[in-house]
Amino acid sequence: MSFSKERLLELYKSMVTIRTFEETAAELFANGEIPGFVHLYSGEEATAVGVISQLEPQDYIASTHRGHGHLVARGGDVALMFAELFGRQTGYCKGKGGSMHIADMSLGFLGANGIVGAGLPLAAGAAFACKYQNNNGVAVCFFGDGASNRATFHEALNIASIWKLPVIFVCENNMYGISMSQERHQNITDVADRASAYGIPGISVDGNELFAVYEAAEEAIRRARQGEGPTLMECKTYRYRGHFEGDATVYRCEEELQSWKLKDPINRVKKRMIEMGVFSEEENQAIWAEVKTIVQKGVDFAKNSPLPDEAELVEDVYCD
Amino acid sequence: MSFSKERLLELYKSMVTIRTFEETAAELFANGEIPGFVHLYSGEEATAVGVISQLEPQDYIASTHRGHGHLVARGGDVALMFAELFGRQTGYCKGKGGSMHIADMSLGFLGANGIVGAGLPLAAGAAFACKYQNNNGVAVCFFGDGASNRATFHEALNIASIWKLPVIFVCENNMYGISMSQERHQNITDVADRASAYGIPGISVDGNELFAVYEAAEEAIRRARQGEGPTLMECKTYRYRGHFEGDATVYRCEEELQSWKLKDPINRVKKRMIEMGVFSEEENQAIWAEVKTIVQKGVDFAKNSPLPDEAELVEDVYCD
Amino acid sequence: MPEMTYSEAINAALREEMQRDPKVYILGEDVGIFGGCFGVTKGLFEEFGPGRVIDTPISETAIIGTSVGAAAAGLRPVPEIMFMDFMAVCLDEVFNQAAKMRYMFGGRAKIPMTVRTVCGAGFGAAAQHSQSLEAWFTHIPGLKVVMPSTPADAKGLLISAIRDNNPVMFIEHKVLYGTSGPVPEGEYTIPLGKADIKREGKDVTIVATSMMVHKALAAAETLAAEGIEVEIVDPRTILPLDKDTILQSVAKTGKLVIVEEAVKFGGFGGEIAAIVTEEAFDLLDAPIKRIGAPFVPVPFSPVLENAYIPSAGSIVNTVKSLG
Amino acid sequence: MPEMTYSEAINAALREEMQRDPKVYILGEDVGIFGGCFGVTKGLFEEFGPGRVIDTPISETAIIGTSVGAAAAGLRPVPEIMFMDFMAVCLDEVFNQAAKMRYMFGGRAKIPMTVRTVCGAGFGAAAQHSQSLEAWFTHIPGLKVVMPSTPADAKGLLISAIRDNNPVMFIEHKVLYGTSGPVPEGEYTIPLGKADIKREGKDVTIVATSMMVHKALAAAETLAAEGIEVEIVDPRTILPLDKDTILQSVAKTGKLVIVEEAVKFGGFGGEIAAIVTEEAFDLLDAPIKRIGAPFVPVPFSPVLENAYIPSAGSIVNTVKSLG
Ligand SMILES: Cc1ncc(C[n+]2csc(CCOP(=O)(O)OP(=O)(O)O)c2C)c(N)n1
Ligand SMILES: Cc1ncc(C[n+]2csc(CCOP(=O)(O)OP(=O)(O)O)c2C)c(N)n1
Ligand SMILES: [Mg+2]
Ligand SMILES: [Mg+2]
Repeated sequence: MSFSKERLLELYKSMVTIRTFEETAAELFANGEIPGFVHLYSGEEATAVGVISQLEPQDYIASTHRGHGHLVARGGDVALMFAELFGRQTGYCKGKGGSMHIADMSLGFLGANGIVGAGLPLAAGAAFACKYQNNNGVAVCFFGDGASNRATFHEALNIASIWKLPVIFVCENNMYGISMSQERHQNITDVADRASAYGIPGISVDGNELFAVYEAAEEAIRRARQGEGPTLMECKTYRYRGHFEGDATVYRCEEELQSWKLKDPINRVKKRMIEMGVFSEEENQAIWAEVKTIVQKGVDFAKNSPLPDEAELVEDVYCD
Repeated sequence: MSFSKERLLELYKSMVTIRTFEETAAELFANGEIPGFVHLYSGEEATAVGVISQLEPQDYIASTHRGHGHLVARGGDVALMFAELFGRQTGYCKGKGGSMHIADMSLGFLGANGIVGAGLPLAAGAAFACKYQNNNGVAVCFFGDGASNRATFHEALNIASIWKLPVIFVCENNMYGISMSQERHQNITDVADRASAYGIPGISVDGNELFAVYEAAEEAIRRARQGEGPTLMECKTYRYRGHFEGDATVYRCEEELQSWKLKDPINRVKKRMIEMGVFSEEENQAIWAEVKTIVQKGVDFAKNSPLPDEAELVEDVYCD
Repeated sequence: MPEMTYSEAINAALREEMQRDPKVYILGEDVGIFGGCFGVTKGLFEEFGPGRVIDTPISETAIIGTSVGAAAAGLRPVPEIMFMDFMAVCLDEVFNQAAKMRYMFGGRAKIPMTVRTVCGAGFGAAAQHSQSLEAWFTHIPGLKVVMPSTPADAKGLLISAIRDNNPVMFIEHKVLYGTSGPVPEGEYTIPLGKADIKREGKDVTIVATSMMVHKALAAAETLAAEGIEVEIVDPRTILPLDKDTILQSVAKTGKLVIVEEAVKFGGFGGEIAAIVTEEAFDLLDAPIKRIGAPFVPVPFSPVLENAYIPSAGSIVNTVKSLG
Repeated sequence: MPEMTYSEAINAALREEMQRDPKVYILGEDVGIFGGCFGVTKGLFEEFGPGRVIDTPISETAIIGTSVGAAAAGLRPVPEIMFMDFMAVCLDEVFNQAAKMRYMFGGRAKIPMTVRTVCGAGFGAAAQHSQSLEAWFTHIPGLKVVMPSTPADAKGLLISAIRDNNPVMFIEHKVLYGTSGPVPEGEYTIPLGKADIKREGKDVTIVATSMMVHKALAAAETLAAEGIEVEIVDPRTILPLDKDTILQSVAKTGKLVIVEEAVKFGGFGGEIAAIVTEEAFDLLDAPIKRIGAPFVPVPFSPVLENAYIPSAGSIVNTVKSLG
């Protein structure tokens, strides 16, 4: 793991873009400009970027209800994302999906998903397709600590193991499934320990430390590409915002949140990069400003986009 | 674990009854006298008896498609069982359930089940009821190696663990789910190893050795009754007959079957009992003969019982 | 009568039944300290504690499966499935286990479980959080299916459901949670299987369920102004279905419009239409019309979602088209 | 034309499509070395090997879930679910994922997956192995639903289903597996969404599906002897439904009887009845009658099971009751 300056800046910028996207979405939601449910990713950026930045074009990603960060990390277009959040015709899904269903098949992004845990077998299936076609592709599935108690987790990991599929199961353990803390929802500390039930490797890393995530993902992806089968990888992290926008988070305390903010994934990378002399504080500011402009442009694009036409309601159900 | 002579004879007789019941059912099925699907338990008797013989009246059992042995071990009435297999009005379920759904709520027997793995959450629920009512009851769930790959296994074990339920999950690992051998359907050797994924104890025993099963179950039941929570207990065993009657077992070889017959659970107990001087070979023969008579009486009862009346078709759907 | 919201009425029913019968408990995702995703169970955790108001992991199969087992063993569980769309992950437990155990066991089991869940569009919650899937459940012998449209009905029906000895699907509508209405004081129940005439009229019968009762009431106002008096029948319980009340109304009006929020094709409205055609063909002066959602998943964008949900306007037009 | 069993016809369709298109593969419990629980996939493992005829663990959620993912990634999976009754353990993958992905993603995905499964009573297999649940699937936009009644239809429809770019539920009937019929030589397809007139007649239209087509044919013989000529319409695909063929037949006969093996209440027959009432009310000379199973789970005992399954006799009586 050694990075060029360009590479480091790229990773950093990706994280900054996620944070900026999410905080902007939060404001827009609070202003009543975004309808429906929005689940934001602020605080978990190192996980998405640490894993996804290593994928190749032929690879697949299955995401979650908290999916914006994954798509941004995959190079998704923030303008099309905002347009989707706004329910516009120009959005990723023509306004039909919204935040919970944003997808970009051209990026191998199999969609955010409104059903917790649904992505695990989907990702295993995409990995199966890669293996079947022998195209050297891999699939990554993100899912939460809460999702690790769902049926799909068990069946997908077992089948991926016996089929030796090139898939990486990435548990984003942010310590809660809505209000339910991990210690209340399962009797183990590390979700990664469940790997042994399927005879596959499991690794638990600090999900707020970009390089730790990167390194673990690198090995998991290597294994997958070399035909060694799946890995269960757990990233311990924390969501800064409520479960969805509007959640008053009565189930957790301010101190806990603040203690995690001290471990902010973006700040940690920034500090390290300044120490390494990759950039100055000034250059850092410039990156945030640049990203802000891009995100703002995306918002403007969305706001200026037309709403879907009523006639579109009945289109796109079936394929010829 | 020390047994009185009476107790030993009781356990032995229970195993003999199961074997005799099953081999008789096989013949009846072959003669076309029993309709539908029948999944027989011959070869696995030590598991049912080793566990169930230790239960109290207030305890519950959730069984499987291969459920006759469990009900016999629980003291089920073989005449009512045969009547059910024959689809008679006098059967356990008035002929409405058949082999796959025999139940006896008065014995806490929550039914055989046609859905593989369905029993696990049911048993956890019954255990919850015991704990909720503080009545010192426990629940036992039997399920196969194949069932250990189902959704229900995962969700039930996790919830039983966090709720510290008095439930014993007994995996009857007979090395196959229909034609699918364990080494093809999962990447682990001992199903019991999955216990660690839920933070509960797991133990794997020789399921053809009555006393090994007994001892492990004793500890698991003790834990459950004392509020220490669930145990996953695996019994390695083998089914002598096809998956269902009519199965030509092309997926396994004669040598394998024969090697297991050398470890026959009934013979092993018999040998030990003769060694211990509990009974003589003659007394053993008398037991088989006595059981045969009881089973034959059950068959006669069934055959002489009336078929259900057509009017019964629409009864028993709702409860007042 | 005091006013209450639909959500408060459900909360009151849960509280009163839990006070009355120690065998009643509730469980589900975030029903405890969070008070429920829609706030419906607020305060119950504080009153009854973690032993009877139980936060579960995200394990719907275990939520329903353990409820079935506990009900078979004598308790009266009231599990909540946060959105009806998730029922598909625990349907085996509902329809192959709960619904059939009594019959399969020759009448020798009872499963007094009430599954509360939430249907309906109107929240911008898109395709996996907005469906109305009641038709599935009406096709399963052994279940009962309740869809209240008002706070008073919700309370009286939920109490009956909890006291019923059969598995009941109790389907709430997310848009109704905030709506208010009068609720009788003191203990009362509304029998399962008894329809309610929400408005009397002589010209056309409208059978409407859940949220659609309100759309029908709005349409009725418009139509009344034009001299058309519609009678609105709210079945409240769609399984068992009170077909007598529907047939009596059709006998009076000779015309029937059925309104459901679910996708029309394959919806429960078809069953009602078929029953009336079969049993009261000669009473009909016009074809039976059904109004329901178009044959598409629920779209996200509010403009599309609005076009998706059957409207009062479409009810008005349909009624008028009958001449 | 050569004779083939229904089972052989399905086997042939699978074989031919796998030979034609390397993207087609099959998976399911015991479909490989065992040849399928009903022997339908016999020989395919030997011909195509374990890479394309895949034995799975007992993990229906993973069977369908991986199929959906693989289909989204360009393959054409043909998963088998051993009994239709088990669909409830993997329904989320079918209806919230496969059926909705295209729409939710704004038309930017396709899921060419064909789920083969088996419905029907008649085997003494009791309540959890004998159901006909097709109505559920017809209510889900994005799916197609096929129910062949003859070997020739089974083959031609299965090939079309596999080549279709949408998720298809292909529902076989266990009692039909052993039945024989002529099957055209060479490659042929039968379009999804096109009904077939299985017998022409002028007096009464019978719409029947799957096994019930045969019961209707038997009834037709009896009725013909009494001078009543029934026309039997087999929709073959119930989603999309070829309503034109049904309406044309009703236009000719003025009378309609619908026969399904499923539980009548909430069944798909209600949808057909409702459509005809709505769109062809004036063509009807008599009430539409539906025949289906009573409102009970499928019983085990053959005497009860026989009474449960709609019979040719009941079809005869119902047709005659129309006068
Ligand atoms: C099957 C299913 N059950 C419940 C929900 C409701 N729900 C949405 S997100 C969520 C919590 C998910 O927790 P986790 O997997 O830890 O992800 P996180 O939200 O923490 O990122 C729940 C319960 C759902 N969408 N799908
Ligand atoms: C959910 C479900 N899937 C598949 C089946 C079909 N089936 C019945 S028994 C069986 C094998 C079960 O294997 P195992 O759990 O090991 O039990 P065993 O038969 O070996 O005792 C299968 C696949 C079923 N009944 N239910
Ligand atoms: Mg979480
Ligand atoms: Mg087994």
